[in-house]
Amino acid sequence: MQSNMFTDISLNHYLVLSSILFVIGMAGVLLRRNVIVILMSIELMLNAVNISFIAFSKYTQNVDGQIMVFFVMTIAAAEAAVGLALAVTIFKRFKEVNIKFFEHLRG
Amino acid sequence: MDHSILMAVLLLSPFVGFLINGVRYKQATYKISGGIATAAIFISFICSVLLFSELVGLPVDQRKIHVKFFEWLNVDKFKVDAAFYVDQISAIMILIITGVGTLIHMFSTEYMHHDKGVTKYFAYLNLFVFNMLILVLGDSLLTMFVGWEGVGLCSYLLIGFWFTDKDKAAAGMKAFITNRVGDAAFLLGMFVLFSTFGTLNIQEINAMAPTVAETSWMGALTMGTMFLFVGATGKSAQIPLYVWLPDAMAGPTPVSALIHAATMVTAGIYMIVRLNPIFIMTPNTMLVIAIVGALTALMAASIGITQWDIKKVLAYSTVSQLGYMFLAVGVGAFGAGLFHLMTHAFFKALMFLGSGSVIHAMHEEQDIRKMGGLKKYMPITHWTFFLGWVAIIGIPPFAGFFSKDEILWMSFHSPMGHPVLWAIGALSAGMTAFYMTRLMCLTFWGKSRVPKTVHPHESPALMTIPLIVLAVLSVVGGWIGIPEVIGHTFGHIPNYLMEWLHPVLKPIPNLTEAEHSLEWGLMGASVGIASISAFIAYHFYVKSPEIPGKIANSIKPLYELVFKKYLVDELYFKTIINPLIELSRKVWFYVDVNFIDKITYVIADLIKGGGGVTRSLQTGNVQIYAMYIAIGLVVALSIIIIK
Amino acid sequence: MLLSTVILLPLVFAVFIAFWPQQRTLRHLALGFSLIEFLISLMILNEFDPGSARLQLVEKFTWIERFGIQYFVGIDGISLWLVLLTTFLTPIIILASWTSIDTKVKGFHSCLFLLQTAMIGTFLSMDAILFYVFWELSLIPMYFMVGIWGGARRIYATIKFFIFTMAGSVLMLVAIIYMMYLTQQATGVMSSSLLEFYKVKIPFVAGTFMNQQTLLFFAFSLAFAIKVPIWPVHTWLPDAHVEAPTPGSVILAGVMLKMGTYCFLRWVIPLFPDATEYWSWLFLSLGVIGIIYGALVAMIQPDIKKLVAYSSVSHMGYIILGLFVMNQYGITGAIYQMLNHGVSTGALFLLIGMIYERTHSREISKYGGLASVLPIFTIFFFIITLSSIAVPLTNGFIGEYLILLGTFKAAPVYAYFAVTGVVLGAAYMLWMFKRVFFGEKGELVKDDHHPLHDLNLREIVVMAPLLILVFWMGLLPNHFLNWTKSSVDHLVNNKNKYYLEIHENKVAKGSEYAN
Amino acid sequence: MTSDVFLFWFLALLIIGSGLAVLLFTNPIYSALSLAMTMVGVAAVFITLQAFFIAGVQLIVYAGAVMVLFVMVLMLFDIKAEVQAFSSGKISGAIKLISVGLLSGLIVGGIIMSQKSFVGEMTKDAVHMAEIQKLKKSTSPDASSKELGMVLFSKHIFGFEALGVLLTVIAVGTVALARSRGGTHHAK
Repeated sequence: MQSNMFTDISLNHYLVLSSILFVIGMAGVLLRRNVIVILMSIELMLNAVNISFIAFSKYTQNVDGQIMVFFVMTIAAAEAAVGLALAVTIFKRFKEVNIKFFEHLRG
Repeated sequence: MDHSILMAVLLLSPFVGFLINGVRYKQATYKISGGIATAAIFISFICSVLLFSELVGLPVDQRKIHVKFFEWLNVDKFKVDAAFYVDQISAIMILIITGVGTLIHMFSTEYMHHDKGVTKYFAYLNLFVFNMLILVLGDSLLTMFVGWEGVGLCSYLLIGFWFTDKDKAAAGMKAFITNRVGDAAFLLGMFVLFSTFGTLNIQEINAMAPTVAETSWMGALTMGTMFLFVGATGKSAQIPLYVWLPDAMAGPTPVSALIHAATMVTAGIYMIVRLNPIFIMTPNTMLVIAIVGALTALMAASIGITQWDIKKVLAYSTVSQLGYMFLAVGVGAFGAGLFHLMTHAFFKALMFLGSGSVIHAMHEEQDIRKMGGLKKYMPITHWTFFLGWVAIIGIPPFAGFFSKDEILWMSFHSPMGHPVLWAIGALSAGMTAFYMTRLMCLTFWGKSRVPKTVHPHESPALMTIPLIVLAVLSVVGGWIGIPEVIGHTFGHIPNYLMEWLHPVLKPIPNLTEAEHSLEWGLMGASVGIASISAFIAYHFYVKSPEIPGKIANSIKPLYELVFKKYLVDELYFKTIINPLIELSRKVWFYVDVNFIDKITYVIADLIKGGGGVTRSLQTGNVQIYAMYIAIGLVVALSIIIIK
Repeated sequence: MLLSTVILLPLVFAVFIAFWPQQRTLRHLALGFSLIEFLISLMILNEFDPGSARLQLVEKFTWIERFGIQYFVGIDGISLWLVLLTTFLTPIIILASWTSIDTKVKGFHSCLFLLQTAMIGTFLSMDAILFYVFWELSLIPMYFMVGIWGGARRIYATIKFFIFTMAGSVLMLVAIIYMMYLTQQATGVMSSSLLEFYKVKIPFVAGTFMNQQTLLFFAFSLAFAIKVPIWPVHTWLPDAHVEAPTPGSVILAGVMLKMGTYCFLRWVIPLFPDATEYWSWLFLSLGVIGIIYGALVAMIQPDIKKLVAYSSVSHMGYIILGLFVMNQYGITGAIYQMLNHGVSTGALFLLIGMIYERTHSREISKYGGLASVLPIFTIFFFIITLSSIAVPLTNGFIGEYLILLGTFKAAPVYAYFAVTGVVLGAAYMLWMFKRVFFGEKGELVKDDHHPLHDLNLREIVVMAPLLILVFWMGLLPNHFLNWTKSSVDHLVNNKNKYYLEIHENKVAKGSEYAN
Repeated sequence: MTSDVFLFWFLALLIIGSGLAVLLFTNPIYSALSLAMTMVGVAAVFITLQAFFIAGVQLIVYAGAVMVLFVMVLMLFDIKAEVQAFSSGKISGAIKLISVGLLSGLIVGGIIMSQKSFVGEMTKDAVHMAEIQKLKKSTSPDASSKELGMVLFSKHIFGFEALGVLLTVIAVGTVALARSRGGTHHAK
């Protein structure tokens, strides 16, 4: 049975979408200097993961995938809160939210 | 009285004396300390006499008193008891030790009275006697070794008695370490004998001794006896380990008399005599013993001629006389060796105590060049010393004559002996006569060279009484062992000593009947040599005192060599001690510090360097870390996919 | 419960001390505790049956069932005296450190008790994992003891000490796990019990290195060799000793080094009999080298403590020699020498600590003429010196003699070399003694403004038990050897098929009560 | 081309486009707005997958709360477009880009390659079609939310409670952090 890539939307399409979004988020994390944008990129990555969770959940008819997304969202919200709080403290001291102020872990 | 109580009192009395004096070591009451110590030894002496008489009372073939106190060590087949036994040989020894010991303790009481550490001194002295008794009475080689090391220890303590003087402390140390070399060999000897016989019990070993002589050099028995003999050279100051004895004169003079003349230094001979059944079966060892003994006798005597220190002369004389004793046991004449041991104990202790008396009178002066003419100041010391002198140079009928003659005769006559050995012995006898006469002349006779500030005086009674007793013994001591040839001539005087010792001494194999004329001849020769030497010495040092200096000058290099004791000490330092210390330094520096530690440092540095490399990866930039994650992800995924 | 009590009571004490609020009574408390511990450990003698070679007073509880790991402790003649030595030395150490440890007193005593638990645990564990836990645990308090209360270069010394010992034990852990695997292969049930290990026949091929038994043998041996320490891996010892405070040195020399030699006897020799026999030449040589090397290097040390540390290397060489000749004399002598070394070297370190407290120097060249200033100290030091150089009637002689005898019976060549240690030992000790105690007064001794005072009552009380033991062990060795005899005989007679059974009679006694 | 298919492609393009916009805008405010757009797109994708409840949560929590938080912080700081929005370092930048590219290629390639072995087609597979039809009938939005709630409060109750605790901690921690004087270590 021949399938058409454009008309037959399979699980793979969702997974590919998810991975592309994930990689975009990752590029953001790697390349941007603004801490807040980095946090945003992390949100992107989390969203990408969520897509694949939901897709799998749909495919396997298992509601656990949705539960996991629920959890991920909660964590993401928490993470955003903490991350932004950190950004605030950085900003208070340096008047800038550049990632370079986190370089104290140098070995 | 029960034997075990007698034995216990004999042994423990000196130990109790040691404890009492040891506890009150700070007191300087010399009369009480000396009294306690002397009494302790005297009690032992009484016990010795009682034991001796018990022994005499027993039938000839059962003359043995064995007392076991407790089991000391018991591992597998190795069993050693704290047991002691008296037989004919050890009976003589305990009599000498406690008898002479009592006299010397008595002498010390007066001699040491001005010393602050007098109580400590007596404690050590008592401890020494205790250890010496263990050595002599121990029924196994290990028990003997306990005393063997113990006397070495006491010798160390007493030589270094005036420890604030660095040289004296060093002399003590030298004695102990040199002895330790011997002791290490003794240990090996014990191991060999244990491997061979499966026991260290002396009686059992003697009973198991083979009946056929072992001729191989590498045989177990030969090795064992050889090791034991090396042990003996340490304790009894023979070549090559004699060097400690002259230095040991740093100790108080009575110590020299007791330890370094009468008792401890004879332990080696005693040990060989006690083990005579196995020694006689190892002719190779016997040969070595005889040669070493003869050479030591000669070498020490020659050094004695040149020394100026009164105690040094006596010390070399002791080494030389010990050489005689080894010569005797080396040719199989164990009885003669023991005989000489006994007479030597008398006259040498006498001479040491006499020299102590002189030193005491001269206010610690030991150089005989600063003496002379002391005869008129201290007549008792002079006359007792005189008797010792005639005894040692072998003038009949004094004690030394009989024992020394017996040795010389046996070294010629015994199948294990050789005329060369006799010749060396005779030569040494001549030298002995020479240097002893020289000592006599320079100290007591001739013109007084005493410095004006010193006023010599006769010593008090506490010191002279022991001298007199010993002098008497030096005269009559030899009469218990009059050789058959003389005894026969003067009407069947029996040789008491040899009869007494006969059951415990193995006869020399293949001993032929001697020709009396030869024996007489040799006897005459040795007495002649001694007399002539003595006369020459008298001539040199009293009649024309300038001659010795001239002779010394004419053979200066040789004289210097002898005067400096053949440079043996220097040789040892140069070839053994200094290289050893140098080696230690090198080993420590190169192996420990620069090799093993370096290796660990290198390993540590490698790890540290590796850490440095990985450290530079830790830039602190979070994004770079994230990049590593990404790279890792790429690699991991590639692997999964390619697979 | 006796053994568990002996092992764990110090731990309780350590915690108790750590929370004890009063600084003033702390030492009294610790001393009391340690004496209680000693008395309890003496009760082992009461319960112990010297006639049996079996494992006695056994306690066994499952710990991690899946891997067959147990809490398994037991005692036999080999470990008996070492346990008592540990409990015996602790009160002495506490009393000796009465004035010398003046900072962080609480921590110090806690460390000490923790260390005691670890050491006794090491001696009594019969389960490999339990043993490993105790073995490693002993490092930690020692690390702190040297690192906190030590001398000037203490950090260097602690790190060296720690890394050396850790390096060895890592391999040992691997070997233990492999042994557990082998046990499973052989019996079907995984177990880390030593008794199960004994039953495993480990394949051995002579002549090659890459076979199971040889590799396991070396993995274990390396860990123990570093602890002993055997010759080429000894360099941590002098540094650790020099920098350690007196109590640390005493524990280190007195007990910790024995952990290495004891473990050779408990683990290596019975577990790997073929490899032990095949490679014994190596250990005998290293032992002999250690004896001579330690003595030579000790001779030229300028620091008294370093000298004694190197003398330890020399003495431990004797013990290794005794262990690897594998006959009754050697092993008995080695066990005895372990005790001797604990007593006499421990005492030497105590004495050095005492003089250090007075002069704050350990440099030999600065001393001299001490004998006329401190007579009691001199007498004590001399007696311990005699014990150290193995003069008869002191404890050292028995051990050294038996070891040399055993060596001579098994391999005379080594005995010929080892016997030089007897001479060299006397040389370095007496030379040191001469330079410190004899001669003219040295610069530290001369000072008239601060005259040195002789030992006080506390210090005499500290030394007295050790001195008594020196002569007791020298004069009546059978009192001690009778307890080890059957275990040693059992080991030697079954060295190729060693097994250990559990002595049940105490349990039977208990069940009688129950009925 | 059914509406489902069209919807998927449309949403995919939307998500990817706005995602790229987050990455590429130098002004953070624009990035934030683009992110909001992405969130909405993702919520829509959830709806196409019949996860109605989650889609709702996505809209409310993400697009609502979290994005507002971001925007508020940005407004608070008054952050303008940055001169240097991307991290410096040519080599590391290149490596980053390369690895990101490789990663995306690998993941996509991996997913496509594994097609046969792993995934049957969602729309074509007859059995699945039947099931999905059945599901579509049975699972109204209410039903799926109910099921979700049942599972969440029974099977995953521990995780749920733990999250509650976590959120409390986070709330306290965030306040504490925000109140501190700021900065890590010392000022440069």
